[in-house]
Amino acid sequence: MTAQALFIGFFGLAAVWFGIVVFRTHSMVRSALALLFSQTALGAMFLSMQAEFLGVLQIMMMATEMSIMAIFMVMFMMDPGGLGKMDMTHQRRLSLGTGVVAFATAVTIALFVDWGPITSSAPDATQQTVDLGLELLGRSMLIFETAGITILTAMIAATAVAIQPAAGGSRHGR
Amino acid sequence: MLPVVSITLFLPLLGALLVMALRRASPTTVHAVGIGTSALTLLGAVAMWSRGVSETGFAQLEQIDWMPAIGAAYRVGVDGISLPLVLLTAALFLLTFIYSAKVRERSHAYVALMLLLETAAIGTFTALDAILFYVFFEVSLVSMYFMIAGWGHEDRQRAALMFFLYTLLGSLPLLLAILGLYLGSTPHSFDMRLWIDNPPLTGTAAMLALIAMLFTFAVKIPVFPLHTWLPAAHVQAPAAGSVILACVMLKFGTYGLVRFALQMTPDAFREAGIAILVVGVVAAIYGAFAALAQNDLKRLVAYTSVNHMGYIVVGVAIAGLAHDPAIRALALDGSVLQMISHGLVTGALFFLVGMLQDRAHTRDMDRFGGLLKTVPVLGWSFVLAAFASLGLPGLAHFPAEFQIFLATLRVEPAAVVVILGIVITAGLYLQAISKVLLGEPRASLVTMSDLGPREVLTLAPLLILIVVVGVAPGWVLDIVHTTTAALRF
Amino acid sequence: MILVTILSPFGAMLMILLLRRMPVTLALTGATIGLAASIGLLSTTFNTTGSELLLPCLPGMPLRLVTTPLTVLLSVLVASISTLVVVYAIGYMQRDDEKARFFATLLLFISAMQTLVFAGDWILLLAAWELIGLSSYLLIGFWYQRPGVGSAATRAFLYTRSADLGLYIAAFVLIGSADTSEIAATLDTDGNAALAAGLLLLIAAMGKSAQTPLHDWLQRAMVGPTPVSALLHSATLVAAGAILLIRVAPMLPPEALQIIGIVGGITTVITGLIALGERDLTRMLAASTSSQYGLMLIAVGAGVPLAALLHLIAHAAIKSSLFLGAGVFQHSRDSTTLAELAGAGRDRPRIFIGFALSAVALAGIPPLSGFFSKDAVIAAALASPEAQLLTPFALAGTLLTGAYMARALRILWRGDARQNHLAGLGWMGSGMAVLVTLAVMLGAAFPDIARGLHATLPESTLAQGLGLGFALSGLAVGWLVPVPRLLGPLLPLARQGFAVAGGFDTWMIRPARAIAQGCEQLERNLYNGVLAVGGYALGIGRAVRHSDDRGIDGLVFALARATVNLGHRARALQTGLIHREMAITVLATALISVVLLIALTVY
Amino acid sequence: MAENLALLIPEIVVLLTVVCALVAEMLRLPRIAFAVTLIGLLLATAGTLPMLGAETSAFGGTYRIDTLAIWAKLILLPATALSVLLARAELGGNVREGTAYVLIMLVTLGALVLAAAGDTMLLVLGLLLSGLASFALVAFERSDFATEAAMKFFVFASVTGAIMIFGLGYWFGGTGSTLLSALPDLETKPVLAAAGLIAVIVGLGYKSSLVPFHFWAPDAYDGAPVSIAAYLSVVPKIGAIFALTQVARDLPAGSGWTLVIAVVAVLTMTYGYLAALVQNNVVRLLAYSSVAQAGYFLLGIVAVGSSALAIESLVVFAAAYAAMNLGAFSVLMQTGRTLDAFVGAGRTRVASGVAMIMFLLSLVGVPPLAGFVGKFLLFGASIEAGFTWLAVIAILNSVVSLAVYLRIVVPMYRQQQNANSLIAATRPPATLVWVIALGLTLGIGLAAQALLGRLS
Amino acid sequence: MGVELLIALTTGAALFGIGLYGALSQTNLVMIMMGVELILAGAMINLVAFWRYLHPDNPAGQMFVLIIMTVMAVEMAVGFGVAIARFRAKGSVEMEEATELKG
Repeated sequence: MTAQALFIGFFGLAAVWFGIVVFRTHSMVRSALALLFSQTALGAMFLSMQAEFLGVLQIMMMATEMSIMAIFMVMFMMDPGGLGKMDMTHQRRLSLGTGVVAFATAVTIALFVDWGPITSSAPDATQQTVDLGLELLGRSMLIFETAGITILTAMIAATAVAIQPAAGGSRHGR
Repeated sequence: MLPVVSITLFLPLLGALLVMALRRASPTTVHAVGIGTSALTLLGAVAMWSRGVSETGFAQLEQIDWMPAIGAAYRVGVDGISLPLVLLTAALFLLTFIYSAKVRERSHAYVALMLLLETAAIGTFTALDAILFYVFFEVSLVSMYFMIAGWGHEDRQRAALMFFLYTLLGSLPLLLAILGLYLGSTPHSFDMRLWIDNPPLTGTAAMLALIAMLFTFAVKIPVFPLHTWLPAAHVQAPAAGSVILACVMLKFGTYGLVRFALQMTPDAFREAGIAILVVGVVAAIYGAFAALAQNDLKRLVAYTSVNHMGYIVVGVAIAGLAHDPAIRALALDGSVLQMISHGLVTGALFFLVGMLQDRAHTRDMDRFGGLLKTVPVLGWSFVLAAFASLGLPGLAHFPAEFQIFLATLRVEPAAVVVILGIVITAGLYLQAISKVLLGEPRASLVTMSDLGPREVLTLAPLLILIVVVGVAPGWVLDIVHTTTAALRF
Repeated sequence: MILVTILSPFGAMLMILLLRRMPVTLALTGATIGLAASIGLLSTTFNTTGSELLLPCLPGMPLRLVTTPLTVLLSVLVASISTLVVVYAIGYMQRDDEKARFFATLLLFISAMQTLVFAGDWILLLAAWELIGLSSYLLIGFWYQRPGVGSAATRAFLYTRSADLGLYIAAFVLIGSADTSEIAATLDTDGNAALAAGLLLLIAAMGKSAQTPLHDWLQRAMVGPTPVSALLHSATLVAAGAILLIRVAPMLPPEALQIIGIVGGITTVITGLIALGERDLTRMLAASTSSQYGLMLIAVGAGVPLAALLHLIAHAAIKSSLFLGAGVFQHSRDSTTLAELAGAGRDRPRIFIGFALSAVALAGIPPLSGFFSKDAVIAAALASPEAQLLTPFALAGTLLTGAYMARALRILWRGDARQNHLAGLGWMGSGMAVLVTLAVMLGAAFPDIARGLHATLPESTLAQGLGLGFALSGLAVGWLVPVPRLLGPLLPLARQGFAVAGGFDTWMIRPARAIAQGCEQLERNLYNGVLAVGGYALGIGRAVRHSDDRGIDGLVFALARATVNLGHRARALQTGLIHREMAITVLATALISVVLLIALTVY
Repeated sequence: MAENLALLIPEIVVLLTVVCALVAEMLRLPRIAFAVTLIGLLLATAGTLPMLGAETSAFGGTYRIDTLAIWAKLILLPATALSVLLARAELGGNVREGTAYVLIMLVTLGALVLAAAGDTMLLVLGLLLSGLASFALVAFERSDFATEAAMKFFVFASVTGAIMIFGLGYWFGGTGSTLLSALPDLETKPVLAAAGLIAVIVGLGYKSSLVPFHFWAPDAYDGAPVSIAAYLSVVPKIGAIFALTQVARDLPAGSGWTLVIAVVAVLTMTYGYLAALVQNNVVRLLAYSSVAQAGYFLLGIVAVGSSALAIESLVVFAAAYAAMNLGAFSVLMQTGRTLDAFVGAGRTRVASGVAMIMFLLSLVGVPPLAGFVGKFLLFGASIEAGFTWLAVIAILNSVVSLAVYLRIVVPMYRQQQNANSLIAATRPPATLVWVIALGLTLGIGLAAQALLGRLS
Repeated sequence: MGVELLIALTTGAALFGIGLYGALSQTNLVMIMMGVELILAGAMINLVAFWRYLHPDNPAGQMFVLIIMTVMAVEMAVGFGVAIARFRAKGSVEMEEATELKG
C-alpha cells in the first residue's frame, strides 16, 4: 500500500462522494458545484497518477465548464436558488439497480481480468509532454484535427440551435 | 439470328406499356391492343416451336451479362420441357384476351396487368438464370394478386390476400434454396444450366435445398395440405384469372419441380422420392374426393386441378426414382404432357363455367338442369371438356396419364392406387353433367342464350387442341421426348 | 383396308355432325362401306397369318392395327350386325327430331368397336375400350331429358369404368413385363404377371360383359333406344369383354381360367334367374345377355375360346334380332313391360315368327345356330379339367335360357291383338329379317370358321344330347309352369337383381361419397386442431374465434393478425418517455451482454 | 505527411466547402451556400474517384483508405448532394437555409470519419461530429415537436456515446493501443473484447438505429423536416454501419461477436417491421422501415471475415439503400406525412406514384431493383458465413415488410374520397431527387455489375 | 501488485454506475447531462490508470483522455444549445413533458 495508492483512494472516494451528491441535492446549482468538486477530485487523481498535464488540464477545464453550467442554471432553470424541494427523479429503483449492476460489472472486470504486468514507474513529466506532443503531431494528428473540427461543429451547432427562431419556414404538411 | 425468345418474352410487356401510354383510348382499342399483342406473342411462340429443341440441353439460348462478378446474367432458352409450356401459355393468353374482351371495368389496367402476367409467365418458363426465374415467378404473383383483387367476385379481397400470403410465404424458401445452390456452385453462378449439368449441392445441404424447393412448389402446384388457397382463389377470381391461374401458374409449380427439384438436386430427390410420391398420390386422390363433394362448379373444377396436378407430382417422383432412363423419360413425358393437357382441359372448363356464370349468375350445380337442351353448344362443349378431364382416350389427358401410370407401375407398383382417381373424377363429372346438363330444362333457365361468336372463338381452339393432343400426342411428345430421353442424372 | 372399316363410320359421323343433314343416308353409306371393307378383308386375310399397321403415338409405343383371322372375323361380325341395326334404326328413329345426333353417336360407336377389334396393342385397345364406353354412355343417355335416363347412363359408364381399372393395370403389368405394348408379344407372359394380368383382365371383362356382381347396369341401360340395346348386347359393348378374354386366352394360366369359368358359371345362373323373374321384356333380354356371356366365359374358362367365339357370333345375331323384335313390339304398344305386351305378338305375326325363331335358336334347338354354339360350350365344359364344376353351370344356363325364352313367347302370344299403324316398319322389318336369317343359318358356317382359325371344336355326342335335352326341358318348363311357382322363394331376390345388401350403390358409391364428404369436412376443419394448440401462442386462437376463418386460411389470417398485434405491442414500447426507452435500451444491452457471455462460453 | 494529406482530399474539400458555405451564410447568400455545397460535394466525389482500388491507411493506421472507406465517400457524398437538394426544396426561403447546408456537410464529414475510422478515438469523434450537427438540424424548426425530438435525440446520443467511450477504454487497457488493428491481441482477453464490443454496439448501434438503441430515430425523424429525416436515415446511418464493419473486421474470431450481431440483427429487423406495420404516419413508418433495413446491413457484418461477399454486399446495399430511401422520402415530401395524404396520390401523379412503388418494392427487395441485389448479396454472405438461420429470419421479415410497404401503395390507388383535398405542391429539386434516385434504384439493380466489377 | 490500478478502476466503475443512475433517473435535461459527465469521468480515470500502470509507453491513452475532455466540453455546449431551444419553445427542459412524439 503505497502513498500513491492512498492518494488515489482518497481522491477517488472524494470523486465518488461528490458524484453521489450531484444527484442527492435538490438544487441544480448545488449539483453543478458537486460535479465540479467531483471532477476536480478526478483531476487530483490524475495528478497522483503522475499524469500532470492531464490533471492540470482537467481541473482547469472543469472549473470553466462547471461555472458555465451554474450560470446557465441561474439563467434558465426554474430553480435558480435551489430552494425548492421538488423531486426531480423518476424510475429511481430501476435506475439504482442499473447503476449498481453497472458498477458491479465494471468492478468484476477490474478484478478478474488478467491485466498483465504492472509498470511501477511512469515517464517523467517532461518525457510525457514530449511523447504527447509527438503523438499529437504525428500519428494522432488527424484525430486531433478532427477534435478541432468537432469543436467548430459544436460551436456552429450550438449557435444554430440556440439563436432566436427564424421567421418563416413553417413546416409543410403537418 | 433473331432473338425470338426474348422478343416473345418482352412483346407483352411492350404491349402493356403501349396500353399505359394510350390513356385516352377506348376499351375496345385497348382490348384490340391486348389481343394483337398476345397474337404476336403466340406467333413468336410458334416460331420458337418451329426452331425446335436440341438433344443436348437447352436450345435457342440468348444471353446478356448482368453481373458477371456474381455470375448473374440475363439468360433465356428452352428445352423440351419448357417449350410446350411456352406455347401453351401464349395460346391461352390469346384466348383469355378474346374471352375477356367484354371487360369494360378499368379495361386499361386489366389489359396491362394481363400482359404483364403473360411476360412473367413466359419468363418463368424460359428463364435459365435463377435470379431471372425468381423475378418472373414473383412478378406473376403480384400481378395475379391485383387481378383477383381488382376484378374478382364477391369475397375477392380476402381471397387475394390469402393467395398472396400463401404463395409469397411459399416462394421465400425457394429463394433460400437458390442461394444455397448459388453458394454451392463453383464458380459461383446463377446459371441454371450449370446447376443442372453439375448439381452443386450434395448430402444434407442438397436435402435441405430440396425441402425448401418442395415447399415452394407444393404451395404453387398445389398439393394437399397446402392447397386450400386454390379453391378460394379460383372461386373469387374472374374467369380469365382462373384460367391463367389454373392453366399457367399452377404449372410454375410442376415446372419448378422438374427443373429445380429434380434436375438440380437429383440425388436428394431420389432419396426423398418415396415421400414425394406419397404426397402426389395423396394429393391426387384427395383432390378427386374433395371435388366429388362440391356443389359449386368452379370449386369442383378447382379440386380436379389438385387431382390432375397430383398425377404430375407422381410422374415426376417416379422419374426421380426410376433407374432405367427409358422409364424416366416415360414418366417425364407423361408429366409434361399432363401439364399441357391440364392447361387445355381445365382452361376450357373454367371458360365454360365462366360462361355459365355469366348467364345464370350462379355456380351452384343444383340450380342448373337440362342445359343440354337450352344451350346445346355450350352443353356439348362441357361434355367434351369434362370427358377429357376424366381421362377419356382420344382426349388430351389420356396419353399423359397413361404414361404416368405405366411408369408408376413399373417403378413403384403400390403407387398405382392413384389410378383410383380416374374413376372418382369420372363419377364426379358424370354427376355434374347429369345435374347440370341432363334432365328437363328448368323454367328459369330456358331463356339462356347459347354461345356467342366471341365465346366460340375462345373455346373452339381449346377443344380442337384437346382432341388433337389426345389423338396424336406425338407432335408434342416428340419435342418433350427429345429432352427427356437425353436427361442424365 | 383396316382403316376403311374404322374410318368410314367415323367419317360418316363427322359428315353428319358437320352437315347436319341427310343423317340417314350418310349413316347407311358409312356402315355399308365399312361392312364391305370388312368382308373384303375377310376374303384376303382368312387362312393367312395376317398383317399389321403401325401408327405413331407415344414415343416407343406405336399404335398397331392387326389383321388376323380372328380380328377380321370379329370385324365382319361387328360390321354386319351394326349395318343391319342401322337399317333397322332408320325405321325406328323415323319420328325422332335428333336423328343426326343419334346416327352420329351410333357411327362413333361402330368405329370405336372396329378399332377395339383390330387393336394390336394395349394402348389402342384401352382407348377403344373406353371410347365404346363413352359412346354407349351417349347412346343410353340419348333421351337425356327423360327422368332416370341420366342416372342410368352415368351408372353404365361408371360400372364399366370402375372395372376398366383392371384393364389399365393389366395393360401396365403386361407392358411392364414384356417391355412392349404389342398385344401379341405380351401374350408370352407367364408366371405371376400372367396370373395377375389375367385376373385384372377378368375384372375389366366382367364390367363390360355385365358379369355378376357387376351385372346391374346392363338392365338399367334399357332406357336407351332399342337399336342401341341391340347393338350394345350383340356385337359391341358387352361383347368387348368376351372378345378381350378370347384374345388373351393363350396367355391365361390355369388358375385364372378356373376363376373365369366360375365367374361365368355363377353369372349364367344368377342372371338367368333374374331374366326368368323379370317383368319387362327388354330388361329380360338384357339379363339374358349377361347369362349368355356367362356361358361364353365358361367356355373360355374351359380352355376353348373358340367355343366362346362361336357362341358370341351366334348370340350376336340372335340377340340383335330379338331386340329388334322387341323394339317393334315396344313401338306398337308404347311400352316394354310384359304385362302391357301381352299378345303383342299377334299384332304382327311375321315379326313374332322372327322373334320366336331367334328365341328358340337362343335356347339351343337344332338346326338353329344357337344349338351348335351351345353344344360347343357344353362340350368344352365337359372336356375341361374342371368338368364337374363347369358342366352343371353350363347345363343350368341352358335350362334357364329355354325357360325364360319360352315364358316370353307365351306372354307375347297369349293375349289380344291390337291393330295399329307403325311408321318405318319396312326398314325395321328388313333389318330384322336379315338378322333372323343369320341367327338361323349361321350354325352352318361354324366348321369353316373353326378351320379358318386353325382350331378344332370339341365334339361330343354327350354334349349334344345333354344340350338338347336341357334346352327342350327348359322350353317346356317355361311355357307350362308359371314363374312364381317356378322360382318360389327366389322370385323377390331375382326381381331385385340379386343385389346383395343394396349392391353396387352400397358397396361402391356410398363409401366414395362418404370419403368425399370426409375430405370436405377435413377441408373445412383442416388444422383446427393445430389451431387449438397454437392458440396459446401469438393469440392465434383468439383471432380464429373472432373470425369465421377456418382451416389453414384461418391460420394464415390469424398469423397476419397476430403479426399486426405484435406490431402494436412493439409500437407500445415507444412510449415517448425517453427515460423509459433508455431504460429499455440499457436492459436490452445487459441482455445482449448475457448473450455474448453465453457465446463466449460456448466458443 | 504530404502523401497522407493527398489521401484526405475529399475530406479536405468537404471542410473547405463548409467554410465557404459558412461564409456565404454569414453574408446571407443562401443560394451561393447551396451552390457551393453542391459543387463541393461533387468535387469531393470526383476527388475520391482516383483512390478507387486503394487499400491503405493514413496517419499510422488511424485513418483507413480501403474499399469501405472509399465507397462510403462515393455513396455518402452523392447521397448528401441529393439530401441538400431535398433540403433546398423544403427549407428554401428560410432565413437560416444556409445553416442547414453547413450542418449537413458537417454531419457528412462525421459519417465519412466514422466509415474510415481505424482508431477508437476516431470512432468517438466521428460519432460526435455526426451527432452534434444533427441535433441542430432536427431542431431546425424550433417547434414543440422539433425541440422535443432534438432533446430526445441529444439525450440518447450523449448517454450511449458515454457508454461507448467508457467501454472503449477497456480495449486500450487490453491492447495498449487505440488502433483497431490491435484488436486481434484481445484473443487472450475475451472479457475485455466483449466489454468493448458491447460498448461499440451501443454507440454505433444508436447511430445506425439498431434495436434496442433505436428509440430516438422515429421521434427525431418525425420532429425534423422531411429532408432532414431523409438525410439522417441515410448518411450517418451508413457511416455508423461501415464503422461497425471496420471494427468487426479486426475483432478476434471466436469472441462470439458474430452471434451478438446476429441477435441484434434479428431484433432490429423484426421490431422495425412490426412497429412499422401499425404506423399511420408515413414518416414514422419509413423511420421504422429504416430501422429494420439497418438490421439487414448486419447480415453483411456478421459475414465479415468469413465470406468474400461481405464487403461487396454491404457496399451494394448501402448504395441501394441510399437511393431508394432518399427516393421514398422525396416522394413523401411532395405528398404528405400521413397515410391519408397518400390516398389517390398514385392516380393524380402517375410518374411519382410509379416511382414510389419502385422505391418501396426495392426496399422490400423485389428483383431486379437495387434493393434486391443488395439484400441478395447480404443473404448470400450470411449463408456463406454459416448464418443460414439469420438469412431465413431476414427473408421472413421481408414478407412482413411487403405488408408494411403495401400500406402505402394501396391507398395510393384508392379512389379519392374528397377531390378537393390539399395536394402538396411539387417542388422541382425534390422531383429531381426522385428522378435521380429512381435512376439509381433501377440502375444499381440492372447494372449491378458496374458496381460489383469495381468492388472485386 | 496492482492496488493502485484496482482502486482507480473501482473509482471509474463507481463513477460509471453513478452516472448511469443519474442519466436514467433524472427528469431534467441538464441533470442528465451531469450523469453523462460522470460516466465520461469514469472513462477518463480508467484510461489514465490503464496508461499509467499498463501502457505508459503509449501516449495514446493520454490522447484519449484529451479527446474525452473535448467530448465533455462539446457535448455540454451543444446540450445547452438544445436546452435553450427547448426552453424557448416549451418553457421547460423536463423530459417527462416531452411526450408528444411517440408510438
